[in-house]
Parts: sequence; structure tokens; C-alpha cells
Amino acid sequence: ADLSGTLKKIKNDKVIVLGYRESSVPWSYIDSSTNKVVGYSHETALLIVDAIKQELGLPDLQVREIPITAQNRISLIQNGSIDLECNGTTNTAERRRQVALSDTFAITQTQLLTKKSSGVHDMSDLAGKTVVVTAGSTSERYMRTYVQQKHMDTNIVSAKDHSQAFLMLQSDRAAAFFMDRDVLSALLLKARDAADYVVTGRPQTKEALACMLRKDDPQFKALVDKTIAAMQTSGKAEKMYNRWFMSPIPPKGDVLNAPLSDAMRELYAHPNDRSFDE
Amino acid sequence: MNYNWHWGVFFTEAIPGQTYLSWLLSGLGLTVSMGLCAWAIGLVLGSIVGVMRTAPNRWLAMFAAAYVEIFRNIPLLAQLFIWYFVVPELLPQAAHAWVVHLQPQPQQMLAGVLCLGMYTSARLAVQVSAGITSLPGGQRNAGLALGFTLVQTYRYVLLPMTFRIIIPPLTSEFMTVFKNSAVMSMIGMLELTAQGQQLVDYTSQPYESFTAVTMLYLLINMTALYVMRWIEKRVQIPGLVMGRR
Amino acid sequence: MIDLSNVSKWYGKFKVLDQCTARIEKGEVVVVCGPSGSGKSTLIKCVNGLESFQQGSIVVDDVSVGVAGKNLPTLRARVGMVFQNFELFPHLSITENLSIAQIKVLGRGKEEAVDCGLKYLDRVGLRTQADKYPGQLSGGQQQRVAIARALAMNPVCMLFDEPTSALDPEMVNEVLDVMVELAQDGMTMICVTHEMGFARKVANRVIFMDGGTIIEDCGKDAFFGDISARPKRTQTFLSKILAH
Amino acid sequence: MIDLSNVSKWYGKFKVLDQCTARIEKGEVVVVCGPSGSGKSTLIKCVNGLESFQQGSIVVDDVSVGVAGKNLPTLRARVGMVFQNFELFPHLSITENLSIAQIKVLGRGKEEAVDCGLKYLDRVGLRTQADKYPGQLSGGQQQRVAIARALAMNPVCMLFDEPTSALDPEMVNEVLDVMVELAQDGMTMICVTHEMGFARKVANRVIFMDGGTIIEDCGKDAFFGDISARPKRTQTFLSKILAH
Amino acid sequence: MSYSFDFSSIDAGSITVLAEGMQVSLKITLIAMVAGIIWGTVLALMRMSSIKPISWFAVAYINLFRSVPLVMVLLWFFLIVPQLLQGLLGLSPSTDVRMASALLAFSLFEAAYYAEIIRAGIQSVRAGQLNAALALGMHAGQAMRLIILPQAFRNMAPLLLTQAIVLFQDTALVYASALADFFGQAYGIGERDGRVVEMLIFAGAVYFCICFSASLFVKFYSRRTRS
Ligand SMILES: Nc1ncnc2c1ncn2[C@@H]1O[C@H](COP(=O)(O)OP(=O)(O)OP(=O)(O)O)[C@@H](O)[C@H]1O
Ligand SMILES: Nc1ncnc2c1ncn2[C@@H]1O[C@H](COP(=O)(O)OP(=O)(O)OP(=O)(O)O)[C@@H](O)[C@H]1O
Ligand SMILES: [Mg+2]
Ligand SMILES: [Mg+2]
Repeated sequence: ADLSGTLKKIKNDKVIVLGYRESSVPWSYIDSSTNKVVGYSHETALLIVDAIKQELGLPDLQVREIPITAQNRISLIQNGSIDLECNGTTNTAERRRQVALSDTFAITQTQLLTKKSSGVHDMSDLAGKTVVVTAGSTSERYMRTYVQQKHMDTNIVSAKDHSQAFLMLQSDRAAAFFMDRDVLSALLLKARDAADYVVTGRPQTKEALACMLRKDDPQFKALVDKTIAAMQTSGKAEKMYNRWFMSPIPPKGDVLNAPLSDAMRELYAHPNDRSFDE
Repeated sequence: MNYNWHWGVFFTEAIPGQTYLSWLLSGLGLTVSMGLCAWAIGLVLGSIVGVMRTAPNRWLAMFAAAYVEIFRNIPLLAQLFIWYFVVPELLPQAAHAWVVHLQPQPQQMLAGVLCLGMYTSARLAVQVSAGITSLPGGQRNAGLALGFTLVQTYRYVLLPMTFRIIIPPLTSEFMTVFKNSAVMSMIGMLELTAQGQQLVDYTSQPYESFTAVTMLYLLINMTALYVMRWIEKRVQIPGLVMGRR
Repeated sequence: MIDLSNVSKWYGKFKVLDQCTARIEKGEVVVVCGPSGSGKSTLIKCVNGLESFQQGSIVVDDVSVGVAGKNLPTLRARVGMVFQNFELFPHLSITENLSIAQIKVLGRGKEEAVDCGLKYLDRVGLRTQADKYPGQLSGGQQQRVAIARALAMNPVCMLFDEPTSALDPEMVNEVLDVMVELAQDGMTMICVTHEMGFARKVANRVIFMDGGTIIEDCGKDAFFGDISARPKRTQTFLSKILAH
Repeated sequence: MIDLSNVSKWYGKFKVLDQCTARIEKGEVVVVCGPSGSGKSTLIKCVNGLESFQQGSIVVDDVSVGVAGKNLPTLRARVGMVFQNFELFPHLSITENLSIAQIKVLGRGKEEAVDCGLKYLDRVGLRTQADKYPGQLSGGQQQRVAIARALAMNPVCMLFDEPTSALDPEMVNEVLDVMVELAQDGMTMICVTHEMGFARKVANRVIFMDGGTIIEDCGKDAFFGDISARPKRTQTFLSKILAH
Repeated sequence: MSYSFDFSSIDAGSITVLAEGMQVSLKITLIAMVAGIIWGTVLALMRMSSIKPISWFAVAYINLFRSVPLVMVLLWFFLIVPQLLQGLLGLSPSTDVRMASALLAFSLFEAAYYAEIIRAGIQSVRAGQLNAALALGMHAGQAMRLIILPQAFRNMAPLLLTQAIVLFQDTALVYASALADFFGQAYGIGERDGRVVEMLIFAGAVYFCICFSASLFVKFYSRRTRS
């Protein structure tokens, strides 16, 4: 078939460029003991690369990896600096205006992280308290909307990044931290007083995490979607999940201990590229 | 590049009842009010420390020099984090509890304004003392020779001229205060820069968002410049051409 | 009236004044001259305590300058001083320049201070300039205002530090004329100046300094009389100054 | 040699030079004097094109200044100029000050330039100071170096703009002596100065300016001869300058 | 005081990481200083040019960069630079865009400040110097190059160095674009070990020592050249 778009570019350059995040545990991060990029979604990206090698008949396709951040990931995709990013980007309507999003590779849910002694067990306990969120996250927007609609007198603060948010929790400036469950678990791994904290509350939003690629490139998207769907239906995805979420992970060999959710099980059975914001 | 421009994005709803424009404007308000508070602190402390630097008393001068060196030689960002994260930990128990149990926003505001105010005061102190020393040495002598005490000499002779002379550098310091307040975004204050970043995250329209924020900063700066020029004109002395930059 | 005895002063290791002794009586006019850097300015600044000195004593009108301490402002208010660069306060109008020290230091009422200031402004011939600012006057006019400002404090004596050397040549005379008049009215004056015409006209005595020491202190007529009778250093200096 | 005819110049609406006409022959020494702001500096700056003028013409050694355009640097290299504030280049040693323009403008070799510079340095009596920097010399010495620097370019004429008015009184003579010698050697010179002793000694002619116009242009003897025969404005000025 | 300090995070391992961060800070400082001074000199000359459009451009450039916070500039360049480099230089895709954009942003940003310092330096040279150079027959270009600029740089050397110290401090802001300079590394280690307070104090102390020594040097230098 005639190649177009990204696949054609890859075939010509014999190179594919992946974007990675430096500390998005366990999706995509740098293993400080080996200085290599690892993670569940990064592994997904590498599977896609394998599929491309096969499709294009390029066994020695080169892979380049460049670090990206929340701010520049979209521009980097758009201007062709990177061809694919699989880092835990949530599929939202705004993003779909600028880029294409692949089949969902994981679904995460938002919950609360709190000190065991805080007396917070669910969203309703937040009344009159302070909750911290990470600036720019979808959970921030959800929390603001939630509080407004329920007319709660909850005080919301935005922290610059996850670890600052956790620091606010540690120093008692906030009673709870509202965020993706996986992020919360990963943060607890690093904390030395992890035993004092608990992830709690009824899961709120669902977030469909997907890979980003350039818009209007049906050939490439089809290939990416096919690869993701195949790994999910074949059971490979579940094995991968267990390796990253239920077993020791680098660099220190901690265990996240987050069993596969029903939503994810459902996704693995019926792969799709739907998002939860419609 | 296949970018979807969407300038109307500012009028879309961020969360129910709030448009992105209203977010930007609240960021603008925070930037301006923090800048003004920090400026007030900086001007008062900076004048005092600046005068101390030129005082004939050695201990005063040394204290002032130490003050300036400390606040000038640590990056603003580091100072901010120290004010926010470290200082409360060093406070006595009771004060610590009081600070930590403040609402987070007042807490951030307190740390941010104190930090920026002290930092600005060190920079202003340098300008003030430079202004005083740039006056012809004879002015101090002329004041003293008329029988003024040292304090009167500063009050009636040296400072009125000093502040007129240093209006140009004060103008750029005044504009700098608003710019420096941008680091407050790093402790999670939703001032203008932080709102800009938030808009990028939420809307995926980085160019529109940053353009709007940049324009608002230009607006702040032009207003600041205009205000200072107005003051400069108000205090202009007939027959004296004071070099403007 | 003004009594300097054995005054010595050091800047660090550098001796600026070396055992200077002189006595100026009430109503006397003394001209101080000497090469640049010889310590003339330093000497007259010591007289009203603008510079401190380490040895010797200075007594002005029965007040000892060295030990005046807290009383220094009071002493200074009684000694008028005029500087090379006028040193009017540029942010104040001429009237304010004349009255501010009277009000803040002598405690005079505003009206009285302004009246007194204007009286002296009249005396230096600048009554019409009262509402201008220093920057709007010529150098010669500014220096005349500076003299009026000092006089308005009713000083017992006046110190001049090269009052004409920063002026354009055409303006030198208008200032010297005021000073001559002042001398003729009996004011006690110490003038650092190189205007030998002025010295000839009104000085009672001339002090010649070099390298921090007073080389000569003698009557005007003796000083200008027979140049060859003067010490070598004075001769060299005078020949340089008077040649053209 | 130098020919100014009907030169007029405006700063905006303000007329600084008004129909100035004068002719200086080879070997002539002309002194220009007049009150501050009368346009003396402006006039001589026009001669080597440092200031432009709007009307009239100036011809120096058969080159017209107004239309020189690209040739202005060549013209300027042939006209030496000495400034009130010396304007030695503080970042260059005395030797470099003397040689840089010879090398960069006249294209002389380094050695030749240094030799030539030192020759003139010798002439102003400062051979021993060749390796110092301007900041290490006294004002009088700096001005003598500045004269040597101009002479090293072998100019056909020299312009002086108040060369002694920024100097301490004791240093005025060492500079005037160099200028007198230069005049006696036959250099064509225009000197803006108030040193009437110098004018008396060497000037061929004196030009008196006021308010941008040349009021008088006459032989030295006529100028200093009978003061009462001079126009009113000259009289006032001379009486101010010469009084003390 | 309720806090118990524990500085044990500062061990051999973290020192190497911190040293890497310091290298990043110094690299940005040095490159941006050199590039900033060169481009700043050009801008200063453009600003003083008598050709209106050229001086307008310089004025607009300088005012724009001086009006916008450095953080904003860094974020902007973080977005634009990949485009630019790709368009202009054919950026190799494996280049670390964060470093490239930080370098470019700092250089262009600092140039605006250096331009003003250098312009002040040029104006601090008495007008008579230019007249003297012209009167000796030099062209305007020669006068600028041989006489005015050397003096301007010498007069402004203390300010240029002081600005470099400010620049060094400002490198802490690359924290905003996720590039790990000294400050970022220190903060990261503090976060890793839950010892942010200690690491912030440590980082503050290190910055203070470096900047204070540098400013002492500037003082010493300017006192020496003045005498
Ligand atoms: N603050 C100071 N520190 C060190 N040395 C000083 C200081 N002030 C003056 N001097 C030195 O003291 C000496 C005397 O200075 P002074 O100003 O009294 O001389 P002067 O006779 O008034 O000279 P001039 O005619 O130039 O005014 C000079 O050598 C001068 O360099
Ligand atoms: N760049 C300028 N712009 C406007 N006016 C100027 C400028 N330069 C000089 N002038 C005015 O032109 C007039 C003549 O100036 P010039 O310097 O030639 O006078 P001068 O006779 O040399 O005076 P002085 O004896 O003070 O040096 C003065 O009134 C001055 O204010
Ligand atoms: Mg003196
Ligand atoms: Mg002149």
C-alpha cells in the first residue's frame, strides 16, 4: 500500500522519535539505576515500535527518545519533533482538537490521599477542610466543579507538581490530596512515612490514558490502535499490568500493589478509543 | 504545522460559571496586588537600609551591607521556597501552628509577599545608597554647615534629591517587581503566569494562552511606566535637567 | 575669635595637616592660598567641624570645636560657609533655600525667616530671583545666593572655599564684589582663593600653605611687597599664579 | 588658509552662529574670545566639520568643509584640535595615544608612528612619561600630551578650545608656554581662550564674539590699544575679564 | 523549634548529582553571558543608530524582553524553539530541546539587559572622546571600535559581571521547564528523601557562597581599576 504521513516519514528517515517523561511513575520514567526509560506505557510504545518494524520491514529501525513535559508535549507532536508519546496523557476533547489520541491503554481513577489520622474517608468529609490538587491536572478541574456544584466550603489549593502537593499534605497544610490513584500510590513509594497515609474514598472520575500522535494520519493511527487492541485482547496487557502494578519495580524494587480494576478489565476485553468526557 | 487556532477559547467555560478569561483576570489581579504589596515593603525597608549603608556609623553600615548581600545573593526562587517551606519549620511551636493553620492562600500570600518585599528591598537599598553617594559630596557638607543635624541633613537635603535622581532605576525596579512575582507560581499561587500554564494544560491552546499572558504583562508594565513617568514629571525641578536613562 | 593651635590631621597614614597654628581676630579678613592638595580646604573644614582632626585644638568664638560633640550643629549655625560649587539645594526655590535652615535650626517662624532671607537676597542684588530654582540661575548668581543663605543665619564669621573657581570668567567679579563689600562691613572672614586682586584689595593677612603646613602667615603688604624676600616655595607659587 | 564666509547655524529655532565671516592666513595666530554661550566653541568645531552648519561656506586649505562628506576624515586629519578637557584616551598609554591615529588614519607603520609621537612628546617636555597612562598625569601634563598628539599628525593648522580653563592655576602656564612656542614657530592657530596675557604676547588678531555674531575682528594692538574706542559690548566684556 | 534537621541526604551519591546540576547552571550562565553580551552590543548600537527602523526594532526588542518575566520567556521558548531549530537548523530529533531552548531563551533575554548596560556604558564615555577621535581623522566606525567601546566595556565591567551573577541566580528558574540545574537537583533530592527543608537550606547556602564571592570579586576588581 502507499505509505502516508508518519509511517512514510519513518520509512524515509529510518528513525522513530518517542517522547518520554522523566518521572511519571509507573507510566514512563527514568530508572535511575540504569538511566534507561522504563514504565508501563513506555513498554506499550516499544511494542508499537516493534509493530512498525514489522509493517515497514525495517528490522534495524532506530529509536530516539527525547524528554518532554506537560507544557510542550502537544507542540512537539504537532511540529514533528516527536512521532509518538505514550506517557499517561488523558484523552480530552481539547487535546483531540490539536492531536489524535489512540486506543486507550489504561484507565485510571481519581481518589484521595490523606493521613490516617485526618478523619477523611470520602469526598463528603472534605467540607471545611483544605484539599490540594496538582495544577493543570484533570482532577483539579473535576474538584473545582465538584465543590461548586455541591456548594461545599472546601478550600482548594493547586500545587505546582505532584511532589509539592504531597509536601503540602505532609506539612499539614492540606488534609487531602486528590489525584489519579496510580500517581498517589507512586508517591507513597517514595515517602519514608508511608505507613501514616492511606488512599481512600470512592473513585471519582475515570481517565482514559492514551498515546498521542499527529492528527489526520489514519494509517499510523490504525497501526497504533491495532497494536494496542491486540495486546489487550491477547492477555499480554494484563501480564504487563501485573508486572508494573503488582510486582517490584525499578529503581528500588517497591511494589505499587494496585490490582486491576473492573474498568480496566472491561477495557482489555473491548479495546476502544473513547474518552470519558463526552 | 497543523495547529488549530482558537482565539475564542478565552470565552469558553473552564468550570461551570467561570470562563478562562475570568481565570486570567483573577491571575492579573493577584499579580498586581502582590506586586504592589511587595513594592510597599521593599520601598520602606529599602530606604531605611539604603540610608544605613551610607551612615557614618560603622555597625549600622555593616548590618545594612550584610542585609543587602544576603538577599541579593540567593536566587529569588530559593528564597521563596525557604520562606514557604523552611521558615515555618524554624518558628517556635506556637507560631508554627498559627502559620500552618492559616488557610493555604493567605499562607502562600504571606510567604510570597514577604519574600518578594525583602528581595526588592535589598535591590532598592542599593539604588538608594548609590543615589545618596552620587549627590555632590558638598551637599551633605552644606547641610551640616548650616547647622542641620545629620538626620535633618538626610531629611531636608539628601533624600529629596536622592529620590528624584533615582526615579529612572526605581521605575525599572517597579516594573521588575511584577515580573518577579511570576516565581510565585512555583509555590502554587495562581497568579498570571500560573494561570497561563493552567490554560495551556486545560485548553491545549498554548500559543493563545501565552500570548494573552504576555500581553497582560506588557499592559502591567506600560501602566507602571506611565505612573512612574507621571510621578517623575510631578516632582521635576524647574531648571534642572535630570538625565532619563 | 578663631584660634587654631597645632592642628594635625591624618587620612590613614597620610598627613594632610601638620601642626597648623593661626589666630584670626574679630573683623579680620584672611586669605589662604597654596598649591592644589596643600590642605587648604581641609583646614577650613576643620574650623566648623566638617572634618575631624586628631591633634591640636580649634576654638571658635570661645567654643572648642574638637569637643563640641553634640553642640556641633549649634556651632556650625554660627559659622557661615560658602563652597566652590555653591551647593544650593536644587530641589528648593531660592526663598526656601534661604529660609529652611533658619526655620529648622534657629527655630524662626516661617515669615520671619523668609523676610530675613529676602533682606540678604536684596543685599546680593538678586531680590527679583526669589521664586526661581537654583538650576535657573547662572553660576555667579547661585554663588551670591549661597552667600546670602549663609548670612541669613547671622553668623559671627564666614568661611569661603574657592568661591570663584568654578565660575565663568565674566562672573567672577560679581561674586568678588559681594565679598569685598562684606569685608568692608567688618565681617570676620577666612577665604581660600587664588584671586590675588581680591587679596590685595581687602585682606588683612595672607596665609600660604604647602604640603599641609602653614609656610607663611603675614600681613598683606609684606606678602605682596618684596617677592624676593619670600621663602622659595612661596616665590615659585606666586610666579606661577601671577605670570599672565 | 582658513576662510569662513557668512556661516550660520541653528539648533532648532535657536541661532548659534549668525553670518560669521573671517579669514585666517597661513602662519597667523587668531584668538577668539567672548562671553559664555556666544558660540566660540561651535564656530571652531565647524572648521573641522565636528559640527555641521546650514548656511555659508568654510574652506580649509582649499578643501570645502561643508561638501567634504566622505573626505571629512582626511580633512580632519590635517587640522589639529585641542579640547578643554584634554580628551586623551584613558584606556591607552601615552605612546599609544600619540600613535593610534597615525597608524589607523594616516596608515603609518607602528615604528614610524611611535617615533614621530615621541618626537613631539619630547617637544612638550614629557619624554619621560611615555609609558604612563593619562590618569597618572596632572592636568597640565595631559593637555601638553594632547597638543603633542595633534602635532604628531602633522596638521596644517591647529584649533584650541579653551585649552587652559580646566586647569589648576599653577598649571596654566606650562600649557601656555607650549602654545607660545608653537605660535613663534609659525603654526597657523585659532585659539578660543580668555588668557589675555597669551593674546597680548602672540596673537596677530583678536576676534570678539557675542550672541553668535562676530562683533570685532581686528589686530591685537588695536584691540588692546584704546579700550574706549571699542564697541560697547566689547568694553563691558573686557572690563569684566580684566578687572582683577 | 519543632523541626529536627537531618542533613544525611547530602552524601557522596547526591553530591555527584548536584555537581551535574551545577554544571548545567554554569553552562547556561557562561553561554548566555557570552552570547548575550555579543548580541547585546549589537542591539545597543542598533538602538543608538540614526536609522529609525533599526533603532525602533532594537527598542521594541529590548522593551518586550524586559517587560515579560523570565519564567514566561522560558515557557515561550520551550514551545517555540523546537519549531525554530527545526526550521532553521534542522535540529537532530535527539537533541534535548530543554537545553537548547533554555540556552536560546537565556541568551536572547539577557541580551536585552546587556544592551541597556552597554548603551549606558557608551553614554558614560564623554562626548568629547568621540569628538577627539573624529578630530584626529578617524571614521565613525573606527572611533566606536577603537575609542568608545573599549572604554564603555571597561566602565561597565562591574555591571556586566553583576548581571552575570543575576543570570546565574536566574538559572534556578529552568526548574520551570523541567531541566535539572543545581537548584532542581537539590530540590529533587530533598523530595526523594523527604528532606526538602534541609536541601533548600543547603542550596541557598551554596548559591550564597558562590554569588557572594563573585560579587566580592567584582567589588575588588572595580576598586582596583578605579585607582
Ligand atoms: N577623604 C579623603 N581621603 C583621603 N585623602 C584625602 C581626602 N580628602 C582629601 N584628601 C587629600 O588631602 C590632601 C589635601 O586636600 P585638600 O582638599 O584640603 O587640598 P586643597 O588645598 O583644598 O586643594 P584644592 O586646591 O585642589 O582644592 C590632598 O592630597 C587630598 O588628596
Ligand atoms: N547640542 C546643542 N543643542 C542645543 N543648543 C546648543 C547645543 N550646543 C550648544 N548649544 C547652545 O549654543 C550656544 C553656543 O554654544 P557654544 O558652546 O558654542 O558657546 P561658547 O561660546 O563656546 O561658550 P563657553 O564659553 O561656555 O564654552 C549656547 O547658547 C549653547 O547653549
Ligand atoms: Mg580645595
Ligand atoms: Mg565653549
